[in-house]
Amino acid sequence: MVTKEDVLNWIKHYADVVDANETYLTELDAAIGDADHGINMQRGFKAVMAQLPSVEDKDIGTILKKVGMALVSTVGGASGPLYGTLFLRMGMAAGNKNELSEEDVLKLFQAALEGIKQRGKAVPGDKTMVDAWTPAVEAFQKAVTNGDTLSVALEKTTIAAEEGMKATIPWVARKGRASYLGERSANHQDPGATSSYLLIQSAEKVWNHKEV
Amino acid sequence: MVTKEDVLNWIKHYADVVDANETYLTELDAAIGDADHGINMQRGFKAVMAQLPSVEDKDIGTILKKVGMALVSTVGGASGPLYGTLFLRMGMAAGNKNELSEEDVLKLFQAALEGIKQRGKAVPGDKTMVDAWTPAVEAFQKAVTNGDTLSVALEKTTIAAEEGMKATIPWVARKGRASYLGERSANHQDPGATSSYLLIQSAEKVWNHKEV
Amino acid sequence: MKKLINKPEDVVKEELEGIVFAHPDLVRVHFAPNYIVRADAPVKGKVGIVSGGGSGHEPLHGGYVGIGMLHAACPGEVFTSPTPDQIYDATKAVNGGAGVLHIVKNYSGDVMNFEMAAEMAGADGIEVASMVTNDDVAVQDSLYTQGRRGVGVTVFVEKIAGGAAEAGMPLKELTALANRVNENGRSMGMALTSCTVPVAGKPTFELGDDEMEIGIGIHGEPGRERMKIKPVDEVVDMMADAILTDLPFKSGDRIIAMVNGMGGTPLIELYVAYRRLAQICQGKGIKIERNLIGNYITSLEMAGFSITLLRADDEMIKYWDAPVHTPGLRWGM
Amino acid sequence: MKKLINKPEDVVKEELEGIVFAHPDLVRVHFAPNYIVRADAPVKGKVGIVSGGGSGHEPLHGGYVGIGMLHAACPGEVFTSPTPDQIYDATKAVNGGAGVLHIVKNYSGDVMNFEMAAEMAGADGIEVASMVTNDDVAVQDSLYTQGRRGVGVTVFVEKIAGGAAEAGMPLKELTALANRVNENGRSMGMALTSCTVPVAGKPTFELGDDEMEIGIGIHGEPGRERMKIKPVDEVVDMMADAILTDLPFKSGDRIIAMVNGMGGTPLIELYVAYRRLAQICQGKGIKIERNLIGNYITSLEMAGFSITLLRADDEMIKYWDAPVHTPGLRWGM
Ligand SMILES: Nc1ncnc2c1ncn2[C@@H]1O[C@H](COP(=O)(O)OP(=O)(O)O)[C@@H](O)[C@H]1O
Ligand SMILES: Nc1ncnc2c1ncn2[C@@H]1O[C@H](COP(=O)(O)OP(=O)(O)O)[C@@H](O)[C@H]1O
Ligand SMILES: [Mg+2]
Ligand SMILES: [Mg+2]
Ligand SMILES: [Mg+2]
Ligand SMILES: [Mg+2]
Repeated sequence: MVTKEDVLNWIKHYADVVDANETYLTELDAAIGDADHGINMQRGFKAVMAQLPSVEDKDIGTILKKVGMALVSTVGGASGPLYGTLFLRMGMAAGNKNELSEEDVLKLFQAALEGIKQRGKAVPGDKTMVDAWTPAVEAFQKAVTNGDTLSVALEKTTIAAEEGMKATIPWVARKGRASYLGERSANHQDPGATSSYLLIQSAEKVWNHKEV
Repeated sequence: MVTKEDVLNWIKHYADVVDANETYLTELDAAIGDADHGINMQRGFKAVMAQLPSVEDKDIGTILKKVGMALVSTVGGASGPLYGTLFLRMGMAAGNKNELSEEDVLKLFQAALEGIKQRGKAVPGDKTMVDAWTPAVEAFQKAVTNGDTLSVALEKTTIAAEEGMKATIPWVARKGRASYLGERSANHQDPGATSSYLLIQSAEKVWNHKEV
Repeated sequence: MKKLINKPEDVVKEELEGIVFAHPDLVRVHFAPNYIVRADAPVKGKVGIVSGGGSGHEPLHGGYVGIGMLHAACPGEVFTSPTPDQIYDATKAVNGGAGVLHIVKNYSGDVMNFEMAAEMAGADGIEVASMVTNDDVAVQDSLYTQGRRGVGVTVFVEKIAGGAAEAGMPLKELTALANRVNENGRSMGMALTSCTVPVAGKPTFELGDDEMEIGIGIHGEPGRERMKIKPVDEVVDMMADAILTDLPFKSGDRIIAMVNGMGGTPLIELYVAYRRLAQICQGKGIKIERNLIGNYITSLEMAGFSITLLRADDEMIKYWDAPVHTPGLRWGM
Repeated sequence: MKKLINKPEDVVKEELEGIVFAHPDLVRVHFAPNYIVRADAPVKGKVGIVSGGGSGHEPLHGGYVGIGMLHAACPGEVFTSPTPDQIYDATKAVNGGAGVLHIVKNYSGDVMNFEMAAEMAGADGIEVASMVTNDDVAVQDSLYTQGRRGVGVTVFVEKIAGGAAEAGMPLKELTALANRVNENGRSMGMALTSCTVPVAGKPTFELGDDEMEIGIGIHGEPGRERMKIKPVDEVVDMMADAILTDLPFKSGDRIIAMVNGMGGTPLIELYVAYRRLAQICQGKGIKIERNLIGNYITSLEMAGFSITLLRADDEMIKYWDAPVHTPGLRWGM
């Protein structure tokens, strides 16, 4: 079970992760983009943290939609609409629930991936955040089918996301700013795939009570 | 006696001196001006060297006026009208002579100093080329009165010019670009006084047949 | 980092405050969400034109708001697309009943944020048309990729569409005209130095003292090729060749040419570059009918320049010549 | 040295060739000696206005030749005054029979070269009046020194005198007006970086990574004080204070204000600086009637800016507003 508290803690934990990785994400973006991904995410999650108190007593759907709206209206860039849509769609999938079963979490993750694919029109292999999310959602689904506990499922998901993120390194980008570089985008890890991996890893850490 | 050949050799020798000292003069100007004095003098004497052949068979006055006109029309900046006027006035003082006595040389030097003072309105102590020329002309006059040979007179003149140039170091500039610096112009040698010292030194070297 | 700023995160807000003081006759500025709008917006019965994008490209886009050009501009953070709520509010503010045209540069961020805003405005019953500029020949075009970046031609689209909107052209025709301008325009840029995003605090990329970057974007995105510095004539030759062969431009074509400074390039150098470009065009029988030489779409303090050429027809030239009065472009009034 | 040039010694010539290609409708260019002259010069029966100075300050002066501003400009080598023969020939070319006004910035070189040219033109029977701009408050003024440098106010003198000459003002009155503008104008500049004269090949001065130079001239002459970088608000406060107390400007004064980029400063930063300047003036009851924000008198690629304030009377504002059409300044036509 993932409780409303778990969801709130996930958001808060990720805001700290973004702070700690601001420079790292920005540097990844400097190599193949415009050196702002960490800055963008930080600005977004600062706004999220400011708005979170207003919905802390609401249901999970309301909370996640609030996160999405905050990101959409403060981040800009590519990551704004993408992460915004991702959280908005998870919120819509969560509805007025106050806790989530393993199946519910799967629906949220699927909705997230569906949202970013619709918004950004990227497919796997384009060297985007889709490449962290696609194997992650697949891994979670398989684990659920397998009958794995949530804890184990999340561990497998995180590993899959990490692999997906690392897989982007050799690729030539086909979407986003990195695509303008053509061949020169190869041999760099995609920034958005990295922040997506960190988001999934954060869920695993918080929900498996390894950290808060 | 200073022959027409001596005058021509002086100009040519000084053109080489300017080339060799372009960086030095420009660096002096960088400290308290706009980093172009060496460049300006070099451009000017390049033009002089190009135009000199057309008057090599003329009298000393014509030669020196040609030098002055070449400088006036190619140098610009402060040194253009100043060095231009200096040579024009020497040319006027030389008239149609083909060789110069010690007294003639004195008249040329006096005309030179008079010219730059009229054109630039600087007085001794303003930290300009006037500060190299004033003691130089005085020294030459004293030597002539003394009955010194031209050779000895030129040696004394060069030493006086060098002292005049070095005396500018501690001073605060009151004319030219360096004056905009106020107190910060102190502790730097004036570029124009330096190029003037080099011009006098060049006469001494060439006319005393130490170098050609 | 050496910049004339206070806190890096306040740059855009304080710039907008400067615009409020500087141009009250031309524009109003709305804060939170940020957008700059024509003083007389909405213009009744005429199409409103909204553009926007990351800040740091000034005068694009805010400097082009005014009579005969943009009706509103939405400045994002430096080099970061604006957010949908800015664009949505600006769209509402310029809607004079004849619909609104969105001029969008082809970057994932810009496209997605404008798309979300257009959906929101559409839900309110506002007729919104979008056109995307993608004129940068440095980027390989392909169906499977993001496609080319929108750069210099955006200035041309904003001027020509702005003139046409002022003349009362309806939305459908206006969108077609804007697309035609984009389709007939090609650009390429190069950089001698990087630029520094204020909040990043250090240069976006590093270039050796003897290196230049050809095919650079306007966000300090590294270009397609890094090479040793060459005389500007050779640089212009390379860039002009890439541009001219792409459309391709042909003998007899009439064009509008822009030699644009990236922000840190002295005007004297832009004229030296223009000289070579004009020689090349002359040699190929291509007639430069109009030109712009200066800083029109910049990358902060980057040293470098870009060339944009537009194959212009009579209608484009007519609306190019139409009076314009904005902080960044002004003639005929 | 990273520059968009071919050979350093050809920069000025090639820039002028660029101008020939770019603005045949507005100006003609004469080579050897170099000067840029209005396409329709000499204007019969009206005073001709000639200015000039070292190159590297573009658009000053060549960019201000055209209708309603300068009749001719004489570009010297980079940062080096033009020579008398350039100025003499330009003076003859713009003499429409009503005399010629020389607008000279107060540098020994400019003053002496213009003086020699005026003597030559006078010997030809041309009536020449000269006025010298000296608005830079960073320099201590004194009877015994060179006096202050001429900087930003030169743009104002050229615009206002140009408007008045176009309206047919006779030489004596025009010279008085030009002097009045100069006397009521004050400027100060600062630099974040040095600039590099092409033929010199390296920066004119060195500044630490955390230093700025206050009171800089427009030739990279070091300023009066070097200090640690401060937030731009503090920098504007210092500069505005030096300017405002010098004239002094008083509550109720109406002014024209310029926030001028030195060549390498992004427009976004100039607007941030303008914001502070406007706040200061507002606080003191000084009314900014007109403003210019951008690169108008530059120092190659130097990063930094200057502020120029002019206490303007009705006549100055009238001729400021008069139509102008030059490559560098255009309105009303
Ligand atoms: N069309 C797209 N679909 C999915 N992800 C995308 C797309 N475009 C960009 N991205 C992601 O966005 C990341 C960059 O985000 P960010 O740097 O914040 O925005 P911007 O590129 O506007 O500066 C990329 O690393 C990539 O993962
Ligand atoms: N009014 C003046 N009178 C005499 N010499 C002057 C005057 N102004 C400048 N100079 C001399 O000119 C020199 C600078 O020459 P240069 O650098 O070539 O010209 P600019 O100052 O125009 O760049 C100074 O070092 C000084 O000796
Ligand atoms: Mg980015
Ligand atoms: Mg000098
Ligand atoms: Mg960005
Ligand atoms: Mg000089």
